[in-house]
Amino acid sequence: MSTVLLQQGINGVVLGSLYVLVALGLTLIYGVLVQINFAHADVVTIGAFAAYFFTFTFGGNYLASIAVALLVGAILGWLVNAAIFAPLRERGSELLPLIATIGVSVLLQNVMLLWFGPIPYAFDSPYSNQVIRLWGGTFITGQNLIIIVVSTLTIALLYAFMKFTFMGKALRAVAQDRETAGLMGINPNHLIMLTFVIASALAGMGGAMLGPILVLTPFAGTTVIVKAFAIVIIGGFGNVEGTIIAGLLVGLIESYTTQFVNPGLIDIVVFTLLLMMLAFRPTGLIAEKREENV
Amino acid sequence: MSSRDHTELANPFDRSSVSRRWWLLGAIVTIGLLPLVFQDSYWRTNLIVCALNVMLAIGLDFILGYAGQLNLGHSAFYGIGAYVSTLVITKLGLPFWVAFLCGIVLAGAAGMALSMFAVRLRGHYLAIASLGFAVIVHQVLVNWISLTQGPLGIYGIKPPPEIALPGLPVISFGNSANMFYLVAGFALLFYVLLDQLVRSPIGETLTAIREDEVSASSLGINCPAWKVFAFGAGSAVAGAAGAFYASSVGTLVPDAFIITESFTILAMVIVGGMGTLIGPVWGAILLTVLPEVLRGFGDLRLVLYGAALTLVVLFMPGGIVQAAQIVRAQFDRLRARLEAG
Amino acid sequence: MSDDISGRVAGQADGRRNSDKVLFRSKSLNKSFGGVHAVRDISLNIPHGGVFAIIGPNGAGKSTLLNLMSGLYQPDSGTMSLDGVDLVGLKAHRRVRLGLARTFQKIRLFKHLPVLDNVIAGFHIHHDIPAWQYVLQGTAFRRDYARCRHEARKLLSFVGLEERAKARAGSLAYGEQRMLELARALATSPRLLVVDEPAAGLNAAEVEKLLDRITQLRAGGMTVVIVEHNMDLVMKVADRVLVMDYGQYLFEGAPAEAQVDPGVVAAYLGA
Amino acid sequence: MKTRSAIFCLGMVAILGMFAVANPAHAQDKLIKIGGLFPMSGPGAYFGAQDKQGIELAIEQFNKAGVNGYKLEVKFEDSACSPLPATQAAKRLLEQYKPLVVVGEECSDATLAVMPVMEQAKVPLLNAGSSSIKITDPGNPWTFRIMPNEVMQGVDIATHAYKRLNARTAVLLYENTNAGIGNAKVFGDTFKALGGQILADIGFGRDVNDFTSIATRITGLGKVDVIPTYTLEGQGLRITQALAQAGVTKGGGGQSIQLGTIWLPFGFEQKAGKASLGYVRIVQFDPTDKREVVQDFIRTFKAKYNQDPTHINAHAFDQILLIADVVRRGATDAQSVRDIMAGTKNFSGVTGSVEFDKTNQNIKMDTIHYMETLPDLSWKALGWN
Repeated sequence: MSTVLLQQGINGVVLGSLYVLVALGLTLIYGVLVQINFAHADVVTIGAFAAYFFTFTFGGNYLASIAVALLVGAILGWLVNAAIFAPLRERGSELLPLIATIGVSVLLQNVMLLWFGPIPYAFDSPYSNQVIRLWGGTFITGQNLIIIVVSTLTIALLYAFMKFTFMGKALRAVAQDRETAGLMGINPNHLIMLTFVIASALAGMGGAMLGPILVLTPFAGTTVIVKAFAIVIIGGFGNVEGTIIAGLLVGLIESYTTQFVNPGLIDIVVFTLLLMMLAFRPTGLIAEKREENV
Repeated sequence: MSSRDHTELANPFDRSSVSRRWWLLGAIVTIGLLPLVFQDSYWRTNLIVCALNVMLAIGLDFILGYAGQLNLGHSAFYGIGAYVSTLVITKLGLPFWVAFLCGIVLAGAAGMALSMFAVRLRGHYLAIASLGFAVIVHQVLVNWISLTQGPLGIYGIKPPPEIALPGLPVISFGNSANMFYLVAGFALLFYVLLDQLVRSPIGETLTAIREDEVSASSLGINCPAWKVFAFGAGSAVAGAAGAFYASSVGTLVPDAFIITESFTILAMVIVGGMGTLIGPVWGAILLTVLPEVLRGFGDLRLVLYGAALTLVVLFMPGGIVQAAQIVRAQFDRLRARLEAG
Repeated sequence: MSDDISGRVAGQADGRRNSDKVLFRSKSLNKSFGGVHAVRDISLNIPHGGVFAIIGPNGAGKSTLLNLMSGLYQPDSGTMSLDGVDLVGLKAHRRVRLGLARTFQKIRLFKHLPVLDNVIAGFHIHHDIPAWQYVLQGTAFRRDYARCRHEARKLLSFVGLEERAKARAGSLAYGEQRMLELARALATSPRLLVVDEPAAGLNAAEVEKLLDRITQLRAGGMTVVIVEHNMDLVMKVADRVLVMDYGQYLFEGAPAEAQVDPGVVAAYLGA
Repeated sequence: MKTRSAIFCLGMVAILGMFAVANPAHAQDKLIKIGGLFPMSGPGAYFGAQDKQGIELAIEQFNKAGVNGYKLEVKFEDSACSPLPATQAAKRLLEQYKPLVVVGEECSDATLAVMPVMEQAKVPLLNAGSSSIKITDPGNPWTFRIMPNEVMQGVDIATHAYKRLNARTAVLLYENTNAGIGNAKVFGDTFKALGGQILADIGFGRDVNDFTSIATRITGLGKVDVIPTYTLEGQGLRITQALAQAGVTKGGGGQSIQLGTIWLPFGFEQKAGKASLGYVRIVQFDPTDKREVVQDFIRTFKAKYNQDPTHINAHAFDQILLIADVVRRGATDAQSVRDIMAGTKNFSGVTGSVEFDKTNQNIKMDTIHYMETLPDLSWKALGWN
C-alpha cells in the first residue's frame, strides 16, 4: 500500500507541474493587468497541435517541438494582447476583456475543429512509453520526467528573470503598483505585451508537454483551464509562489482523490476547496496585505 | 468615447410610464401572434427556447448589469431549477405548480447562499467562485445518480397540467403554442417585475453598488444585503426558466447545464446590452435564432458565433442597445438636416 | 503621555460643562496597518453645531481617523459614539442612518451615472414607502419618486450644478465633482458631515464657493468636520481645530491658538 | 469610432446576406429523403464526422444506379449530442426537409429525447450508435436499433469473461456518461450474479486527463482478472497505456486483461502499441471479415477517404444499406419504410445481420465478434459467439 501511496504522490506532482505551467501564465497576466484570459486554454491546445505537427508531419525532434510550441504560444500571446486586451484597456472594465476572450476561445476552438477535426490525435512522444523504475517499486514515465524537469527549469528561469533582471523587476513593480512603472521609465504597454508573450509561451510549452498526456482534440485545453483558474485563486491571484504551491496541491488532491474516493469527484473536491479558500482566506495561500486607499 | 461623455445620457428605451404601457401591450400582442405566424413545431420550439433564454438573460443582467456582480455560473441556477422542479414531482409526487415554486425558491436560495458565501469577494474572485460553483453543481448532478439519475438522464417529464377553467376550452400544455404562451407569459411577467424594480430606488441602489461599493456604503447602503438580494432574484428567475426547460423539453441530463451554457447566457446579455433590461431580451432572441438560422453554415456556425461575440465587445460594447442609440442619433441628425434645409 | 492627552481633552470637554453638547465622542482610538501606527490614542469630542477641523501634515493619520469615524475601518481599540450611540463594530452603512455622512479625499462618484442619479442614490435611507410599492408603483411610490427628484435638484442648485443634472458624473470638471460629492452626502440628511480634504485640487474661486456652502450648512445647524492639511484654509471657517501629527494628538483648541502653538508650528515647518 | 461601427454594420449585413444563399430549396422527383441527426459541433463531433463519411459513401454508391428507381438524398443537422439541440434539429429536419426516415443520434440522451418527436411525426428513426436499453425497452414503434444494446453486450461479455477467461475479479472503468454508466452496470450485475467480485467501480469525467493515478489505484487492489473499460478512443488510448505502464495489464507484464465493447475503432491497437497486448474486445466491424459486402466497403472507403474505416463509419454505412434494402422491398413513404423495416429478416450488412424483435431491437448476435490483440497487434478472432 505504501508503494501505491508514494506512486500517487509522484503522479500528483507530475500533474501539478503541468497545472503550474498553465496557471502561471494566468497569474502573470492577472498580476500585471488584473484581467482573466479565457483564451489561455486554447493557447495550450494550439501549442499541443504545433508540437504534434512539428514532430509527426515535419518529422522534427520532440524536444525541439517544445521550443516550437513555446514560440507559437508567444506569437499567439502577442496577437491576443494586440487584438483584444490592448484596445479594451482604456475602457477600464473588468468584464469586457473577459467576455472578449470567451468569444476568442469559442472562435479558436471551432476553427481548430474545422482544421484538425474532432477525432483525437494519437500524440505519443518517444518518451511516453518509457518506464523508469524508481525506489520502492514506484515508477515514472520518461514523458512525465521531462514534464517535471522542464517545468522546474522554466519556473526557476522565470523566477530568476523576475528577481534579477531589470525587466523582471519592472514587471513585478507594475504588478504591485501600476503607477511606479511609469516612474521607472518603462512604457507599461511594452511590459504588458511582454507579460502576455511570456504567459502564452508558457502555455504553448505546457501544451507541447501535455499533448502526449492529454486526449488531443480541439477541446483539450478547456479540460485544464477551469482547474487552472481554481489554482490561480487558491494560490492568490497574481502570486507566483502561491500558484506553484496551489498547482502541486491540486495535482496531489487529484491523485489521492482518485485513490481513495473516485476520479469522478475530483472537480467537486477541488472546487469546494476553492470556495472554502475564498470564504476563509480570500487573499490566497500566501497572503498579501493591501490597504485600500480612500 | 470622450465626445460621448459630454452629451446628455439618453436611453432609447427609457420611456415615460404611459408609453411603457403601450410597449407592454405591444409585447403581449406580439407574444399572442408569434405561434400563429410560426405554425411548425420546430419554430415553436425555438420560440419557447427564446422565452427561456430571455428569462435567463434578464435574470443574469439583474445580477451582472445592475448589481455589478460578475456571475459566470448562471447555468447552475438554471440546472437547480430544472432538477428540483422535476424531482419534487417524481420523488415527492407534488403537483407541478408546487414543484415550479420549489424550483424558483431553491434556485434563488442557492444564489443567495453563493452570494453570502462570496460576499467579501469582488470582481474576478466572484467570477471564478461562481464558475467553481457551477462546476460543483454540474458535478453533483452527474455523480448523485441515486437522486438525479446522473448522466443516465430523466426522460418523459410531463408538461404542466392542463388548465380547465369553467366555460373555457381546456388548455393543454402538450400543445406547443400553449406552452409558448405559458413560458413567454412568465418571461414577460419577470421582465415587468424586474423592470419595475430597476426603475424604483432599488435600481438606483444596485447601480450605486455596481459603480462603487465604498461610496454606496457611505450613503447608508447595506451592500452585502443588496448583493444577496440581487443574486437571489436573478437566480430565482433562472430557476423558473429551469422548471420550464424540464417541462417543455421533457428530458433532463446534467450536460444541459454545463458552464459553457453560462457563457452563452452571458453572451446574450453582452450582445444585447448589459445594464439595460431590454437589451438582454434582444440579445437572447438574437443568439437563439441566429444559430438556428446559421445551421446552413454547418461547422462554421460556432466560428461565426465566437467572432460575433468578440467583435461586439470590441466595437459595440453597449451591444444592441448602443447600436440602436447610434442609429437613432444618426436618424435624428438626418431629420434635423432635412428640416433645416 | 496618553493619560495626559486624554485628561486634557476631557478637561476641555468638561470645561463646556455640558456633555450633551457633544455630538461625536471618541476615546483612545488606535489603528495600525502592519507596523504603521496610523492612529494612536486619539480622543476627541466634537460639539453639536459648528465646524470642527482636523488638520495635520500629510501622513498624520487624519484620513485613517476619518475612516474610523465613518466605519470604513474598525479601530484596534478605543471607543466612539455618535450622540451617545456606540459606533464601534457598527458598519459604515449603519452609521449613515445615525446621521453621519462623508465625502472622499480621492473623489468616488458613480462616474458612469448622470449627476442627478448620483444625488438620488443618497436618498437611499429616506424612502419611507412599503416594499410592495416598489413593484406596483402606486401613488405613494410616485410621490416618493417626485420628492426625491425635487430634493435632489434643490441640492444640485445648492452646489451650483443644476444645469448639469443630466450629464455623466465622470464628465464633470474636477471642482464640480467635489461639489457633487458634497451634494450626494447631503442627500442622506446628516447631522454630522465629514468632508475629507475638500479643497484638494480646487482653484481659489472654487475653494471660496466651497467654504461659503460649508458656512451656510453650519448656519443651518449642521455639524461639519473638515479634514484638511492646509491650515490657512480652515482658519476662516473652523470653530475648533484638532491638530494631529504621526497619528498622535498634537493640539486642540481655537484656530487662532493653533497658529501660535509652538508644537503645531514645529510640525508644519518640519513637514 | 465611426469607421469601426461602419465596419461592424457591414459585417453584420454580410452575415445576414449569407443566410439568404444558405438554404437552397429541395425539390426533386423520385427521391428518398433521409435525415441525418448527428453531433457536428462540440466534442461529440467525433461521432458526427465519422457518421457523415459512412453515410455519404453509401449514398454515392446507391445513387450510381438508383434503388427501385429512387435516388437517395441525405440532409444532416447538428444535434450536438444533447437533448434540446437534438429535438430542435429533429423538428427542423421534419418540418423543413420532410424526410421519410431519419438516421441518428449517437448519444443515448439525444436519441431518447428525439424519439417522441419522431413518433409524433410518424417518421421512423434508425439508430446505430446509442446503447442505452431505454431506447428499445419498452420501445417505440418508430425507433429501430441495429446494434446490440448495452444489456445484450454487457451480459454476453461478462458471461464470457467468467466462463471462458475464468475471471473472478474485475475492476470497472467507465466514463461518466449515459452509455458508460449503463454498460458498466450491466457488466457488474451480471458478473456478480455469476459469482465474480467487483473490486472497484471507477467512473471518471470526459475531462480527466491523467490515468496514471487510476492505474496506480488498480495496482493496489491485488489480483485483478479483467478490467472492462467503457470509454472512447481518446481516453481509451491513455487508459490502456497507463495500465501497461503501471504493470497491470499483459501489455505491461501484468496479469489483467482489459475488456471492451464496441467503443474503440479499428486501428486502436496500432495507436496504443504494445500496451494493448491481450486486450479482449467486441468489435462490430471486423475488417478481416471475408464477406464481399465488408471487403467492398473497406476498399471503396479507402479509395474515397484515403483512410481505414472505423466501426462508426461502418455503422453509418449500414444504416443507409438497410434503408436502401427497405426501399428495394417497396417502401415509398414514412409509414411503409417503418412497416417494411420492422419486418426485416436476414439482412446482411457490413457489421452483421439484422432482424428486429417486437421492440425494434436487432436480435442478431452475429454482429458481436470477440477479438484478442496479439503481440504483433493483429486480432485473433476468439469465435465465442
